[in-house]
Amino acid sequence: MSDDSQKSLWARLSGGQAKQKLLAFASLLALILIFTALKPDAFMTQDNIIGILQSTTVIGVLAIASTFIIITSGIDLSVGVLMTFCAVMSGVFLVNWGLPLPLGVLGAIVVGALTGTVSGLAITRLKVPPFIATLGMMMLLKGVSLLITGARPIYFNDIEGFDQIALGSLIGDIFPALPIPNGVLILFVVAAVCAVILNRTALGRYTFALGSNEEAVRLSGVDVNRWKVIIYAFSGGICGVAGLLIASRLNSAQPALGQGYELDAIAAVVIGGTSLSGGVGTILGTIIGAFIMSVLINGLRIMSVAQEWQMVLTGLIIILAVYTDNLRRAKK
Amino acid sequence: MSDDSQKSLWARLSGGQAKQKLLAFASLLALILIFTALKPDAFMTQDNIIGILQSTTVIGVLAIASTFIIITSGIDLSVGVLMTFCAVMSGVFLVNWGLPLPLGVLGAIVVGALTGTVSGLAITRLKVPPFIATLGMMMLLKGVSLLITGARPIYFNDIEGFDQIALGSLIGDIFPALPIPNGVLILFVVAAVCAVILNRTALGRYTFALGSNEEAVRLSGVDVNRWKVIIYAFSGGICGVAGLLIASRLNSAQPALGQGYELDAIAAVVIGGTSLSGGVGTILGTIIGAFIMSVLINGLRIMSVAQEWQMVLTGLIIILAVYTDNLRRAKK
Amino acid sequence: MTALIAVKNLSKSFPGVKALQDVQFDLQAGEVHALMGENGAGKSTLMKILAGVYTRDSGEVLLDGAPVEITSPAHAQSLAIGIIHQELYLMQHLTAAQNIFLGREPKGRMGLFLDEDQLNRDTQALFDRMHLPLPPQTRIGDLTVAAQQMVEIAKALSFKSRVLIMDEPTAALNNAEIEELFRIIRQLKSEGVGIVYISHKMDEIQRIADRITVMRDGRYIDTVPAQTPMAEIIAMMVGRKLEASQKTIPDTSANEVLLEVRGLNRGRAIRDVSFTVRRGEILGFAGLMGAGRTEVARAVFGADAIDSGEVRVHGKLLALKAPRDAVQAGIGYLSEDRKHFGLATGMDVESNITLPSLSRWLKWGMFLNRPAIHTVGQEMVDKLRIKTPSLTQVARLLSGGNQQKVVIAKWLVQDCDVLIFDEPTRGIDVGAKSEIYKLVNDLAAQGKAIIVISSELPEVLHLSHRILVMCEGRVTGEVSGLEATQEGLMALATRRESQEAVLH
Amino acid sequence: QEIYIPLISKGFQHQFWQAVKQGADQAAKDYKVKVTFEGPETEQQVDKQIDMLSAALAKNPKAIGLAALDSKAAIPLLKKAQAAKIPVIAFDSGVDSDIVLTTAQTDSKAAAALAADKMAEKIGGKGEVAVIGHDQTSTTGTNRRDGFVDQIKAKYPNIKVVDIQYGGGDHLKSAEIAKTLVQAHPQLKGIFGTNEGSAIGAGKGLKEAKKTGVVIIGFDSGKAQKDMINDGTIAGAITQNPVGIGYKTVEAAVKALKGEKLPKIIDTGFYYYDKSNMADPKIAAVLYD
Ligand SMILES: Nc1ncnc2c1ncn2[C@@H]1O[C@H](COP(=O)(O)OP(=O)(O)OP(=O)(O)O)[C@@H](O)[C@H]1O
Ligand SMILES: Nc1ncnc2c1ncn2[C@@H]1O[C@H](COP(=O)(O)OP(=O)(O)OP(=O)(O)O)[C@@H](O)[C@H]1O
Ligand SMILES: [Mg+2]
Ligand SMILES: [Mg+2]
Repeated sequence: MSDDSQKSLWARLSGGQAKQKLLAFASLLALILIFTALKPDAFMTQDNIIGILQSTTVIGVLAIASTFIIITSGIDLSVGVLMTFCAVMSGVFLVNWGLPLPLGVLGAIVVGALTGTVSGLAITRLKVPPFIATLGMMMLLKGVSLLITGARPIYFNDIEGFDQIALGSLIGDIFPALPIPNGVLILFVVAAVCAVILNRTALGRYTFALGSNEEAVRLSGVDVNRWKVIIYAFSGGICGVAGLLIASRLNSAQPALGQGYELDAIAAVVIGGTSLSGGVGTILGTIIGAFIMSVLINGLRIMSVAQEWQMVLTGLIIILAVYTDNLRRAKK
Repeated sequence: MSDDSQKSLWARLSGGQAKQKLLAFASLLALILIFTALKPDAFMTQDNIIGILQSTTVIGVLAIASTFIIITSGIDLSVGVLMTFCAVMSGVFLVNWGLPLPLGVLGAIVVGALTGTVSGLAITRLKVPPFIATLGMMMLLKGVSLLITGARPIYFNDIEGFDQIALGSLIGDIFPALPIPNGVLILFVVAAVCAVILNRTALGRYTFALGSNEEAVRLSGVDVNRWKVIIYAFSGGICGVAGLLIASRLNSAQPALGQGYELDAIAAVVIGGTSLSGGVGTILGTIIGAFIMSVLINGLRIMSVAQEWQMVLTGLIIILAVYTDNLRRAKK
Repeated sequence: MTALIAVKNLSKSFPGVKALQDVQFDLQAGEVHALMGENGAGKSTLMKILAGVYTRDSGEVLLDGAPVEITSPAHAQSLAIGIIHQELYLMQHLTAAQNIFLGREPKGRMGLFLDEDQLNRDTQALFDRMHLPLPPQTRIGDLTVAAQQMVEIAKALSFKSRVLIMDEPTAALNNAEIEELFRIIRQLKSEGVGIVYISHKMDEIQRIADRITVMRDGRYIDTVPAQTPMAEIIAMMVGRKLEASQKTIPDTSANEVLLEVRGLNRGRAIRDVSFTVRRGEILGFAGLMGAGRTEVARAVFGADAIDSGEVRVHGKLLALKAPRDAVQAGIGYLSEDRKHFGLATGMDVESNITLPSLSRWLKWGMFLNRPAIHTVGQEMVDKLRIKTPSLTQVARLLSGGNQQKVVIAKWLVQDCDVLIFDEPTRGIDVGAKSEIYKLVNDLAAQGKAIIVISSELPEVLHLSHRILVMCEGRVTGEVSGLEATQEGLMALATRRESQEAVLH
Repeated sequence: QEIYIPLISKGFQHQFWQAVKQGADQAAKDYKVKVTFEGPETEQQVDKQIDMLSAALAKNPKAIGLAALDSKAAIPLLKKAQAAKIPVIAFDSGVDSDIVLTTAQTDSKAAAALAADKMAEKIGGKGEVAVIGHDQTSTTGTNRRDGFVDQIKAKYPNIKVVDIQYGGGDHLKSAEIAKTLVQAHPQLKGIFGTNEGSAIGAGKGLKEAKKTGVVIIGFDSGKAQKDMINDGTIAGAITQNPVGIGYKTVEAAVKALKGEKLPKIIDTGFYYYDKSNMADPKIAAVLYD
């Protein structure tokens, strides 16, 4: 019985593939060990670890948003630009309109959800494939962000407490020895909430079902279009959180930022064991995938590897990470 | 009988979906008419038309390369960067090694094919999904191009005739009133050859078959892996042609260029009616799709539409183009 | 008495196909109404209209005598119309329980979270009622086709429908499971449920049906009582008389051994399987669902990696790394799951037919010889009477039975020495079935070695010269085709090592 | 122990940044220190630059050079550097903070204003001109654009800036833009290309369109641009002193470590060059291939 309940704890965390995730975790550990061995004094310092955590927040949250979409066997190329759009809109709410902070935060998330809804409607009503619908949205949102801001960043300097969203440290206030920034906390809270939603709610169930066999879902009498829109809206809302994180971190909304982030996010998701053909995936895996990416990049920088070689190695390691993930699966 | 042979001419050109393609052609015409009406003196001039043709060459050739991959239900995110890599390698062959022009041209295409082979092997042997394999290749090749060139362009100034590949005009030499650049000629020759290969050869047949049901093809005794590698190699070779075109046009190999071109190419392919889920597609459609994109961008520029609005409109039109394509299909 | 559900003058066309023309049909409460007709007669189309999958072009649908417009599967469910589709529509990555209750998940506290325990309990209760020894948490992807079919049936039952449509529910089932299904059907009948039963298996129809409606080429032919002699019904279906073929078993003992399999092992699914097939011989494989027959066929064909064993064709050892090796050695394999493994569903009929043999239809090793492809495609369409508007019709749009014929055609064209037919007549109508039997016999007479895997014992008995019986991955017996009886085969098929049933 | 000074730039793939790197490497050799040079792939990736800065700080550097993409975003990390007593030298563009000891930079607005003056001179003080920008959000991109446009507005009422389009510094895109510019504005007299790729693209585009009589003023150098200036496609260009920027940055860092006092700004200067003065040793020294 105790064995059983332990299993279910793991299952809860990992969506029932505990062993595989443990192994994915192992490759993350391996990376960390290698870099620690090569540059002990620079890599394994508190500052650098916090730096790694911090640098994973935005991509991590975007990757979580993408995980839902990818499990439905869709894809969202607009997440990076949507994040920026939400950041810009929070700037509009807080700086231009002078709304109070909580409203601005809420507003950014709502904007994300609404934009996600639009993508979802384009996919379900206009029957445009997700790749194209979100590619179109990517271009469109980039233009809109630039239009809204007049291609100039919006600065949050006068918004009391805005930079604390990502940079403050609630944990550090309580345990001064652990100055973990709030952004990292937010990443893990979003991850935990999303893991529960994915595995324990109807939304999560339909996410998997849609990715597994959409026609079967339709024939089961489920309103496929409605749920798809909801999933894209939900994912958009998470992009809103990412927008707040990056805006708070930079204390500004940079209207031209964000393109290209979707590829990093998707890479993290796939490295984390979520299948691009849908039906399979976990949030824990995605988080591990995001950390594999950021540890890799940080480690290469710490070792002062030339930037060209960083690109070559990142490319290689993305391929190899997914390859070893396949190996693990095959062995199972 | 004559009716029948006419039908088969269309079928030959369009892969049996003559009507649909005619309609896709109609939306291209509509765009052209709109811009002509709005800016008759600037849009419908010989110079501008040649400009549009010229600006479609590189994306058009890349889109043809992508068409094969997308019909197999794969995707290739590396086409843009691969084009650059081939351009760089032709620089190495011609400028650094001083090989004769034909060898350099051939070399670039062979390099493209070899790199395509590597992607194909990553996909078939390592079982990495195409999205990830080519994403990895994209990063890797970008790094390699920068390493090879030392992040500096290679100039072809001393290579007699190199700029004639894209910029000279064989047609113009014969009919001075029609100074159509060779690049455009090459685009159409590549398109014609590829249309024949897609519809009339075993390679084309397997391209469709793989996209339709890979497992069924494997169980038919076809060496699926081998054909996939061949298709990626073939597509890579076409990227080599694109690399030559861009290098010739710029008279230099720019190592940092190319990323982002893959999305334009994919958009053109999908606007042209090729399905991202595989099994369906035509070269003629892709060419029309590429022209829709370039006419749109050219027209907006001619009308001095602000860049932000260009982005918004392009995004919208990509979505709408695919939507109307769906409508057409549904009506059929 | 007003009918539970009735249709009048119903018509439906697809591009290039008039699937239904002026069809009528009615179903009373508490009856089993069989719907019969050749492949492509329009049975599934009619039922899909009732289930809200397709919308009709014209005509009327009456529910309890009142006209209704059934707009979606969800709407059909709300009208208490349930359907078991001919093709399996299941989510491979979800568990059996999750599949069955998709869209109707029990919610726990606060109505926010799913109550997974309740879900599994409900499913277990359902399975218990069906005597189905399957854990509710099993992933569908890990089940055999037969077990998946049982899950589909469970799902349809879970709706507590007043109208229950069963479109070839037994195509993948063995006798024991069919018995179970019939028990359930009788029970539902007594509860006043009206059941539409579609099957190509005549004996089932006679046992379970009350009335029979026959369709042909999208038209309504007649509705008759179930007591009507089968020959008459078949004549209505096919529009002609069928000649019953006589079984003769040629002596092939002196012929060359074409296929020899020695000591084949693959995990628990195949354990030390050896057999030979001679030129001109038809070897039958009998067994219960999950016995491992498909596994053996796939292993011999190189589709799955094996742990150990040897396969020889013409005495030559095969490398068997991929199906290609087997095909080149002259083996053809007709999969039991045509949708996933048999057809390139997005390609047209002639492309599918020439897929394995494509290299034969090339000029200069590269260019397609289109006229030749066309000719051979037409030949096959004529020979197997494949019902298709043209050779360039997309395979996905053919009816199930005609798809199966396309798969057969592609191996006939390839001209193999050894042909493995895995459930060759699954979903095939009586007319076509007898044609396929004739074909199998002809192929054997031409000197091919043939393996027939079938879950229909009469089929195995009718076709085979020699029968191997499998249970739990082992060969449990071999009987000559003349001596074999259904009872004898069943005894061998249930000779288990352990008492535990291996279902997944 | 070796003195390590990381330089975080705004980019690394462009010729300009490679030239800065070259200057930095030279200074590193001269002063016997170790430098590394890295920057994000595009000038929009503010947060990636912050990550780079964070990793650089983890390497226990003795000093840091920074070309901030957004001067405010880097401040929290710069404060950390200040607390650790790591001197920070800004280059290319400044940081709004007194944490940085000095800034080695070009005055982009003034440089672009000079381009405007030269343009006005070449087209005779009146007519239509257009700008092909390389970026619509980064400081250099906007400063060069605004410096040019403002100068035209302020000093040349008869010149009209009819269009501003952005090619992202991509040669091909800039060439397409140039071609459509001359289509859309047949009266166009001049084009200002705000960086190397934009200028070369403008030249390419006009060559392909066989359009003559349009004056192109470029920015920065590079072999292709120099060739085009030589053959008259481009009238002339503004050059900064990227090698000097790199050199001065490292030099300033070394001086700061020795405790020397530094000026607030190290202006590395800019020059207008054309066919006539390209061989001038003072100019030739700041041009790169
Ligand atoms: N979605 C579709 N598009 C085009 N044609 C279709 C479609 N579905 C069915 N058809 C055609 O309609 C006809 C009737 O098909 P249907 O599936 O109803 O036959 P059936 O009687 O169920 O046959 P079987 O016994 O083989 O299952 C066939 O000719 C088939 O090819
Ligand atoms: N995809 C699969 N994944 C896991 N196990 C499988 C899979 N397919 C079959 N099996 C298992 O392999 C064994 C043999 O199944 P197989 O399908 O070969 O039986 P069969 O005799 O052909 O029965 P059927 O009538 O169902 O086709 C069974 O234990 C089955 O559960
Ligand atoms: Mg049917
Ligand atoms: Mg089987």
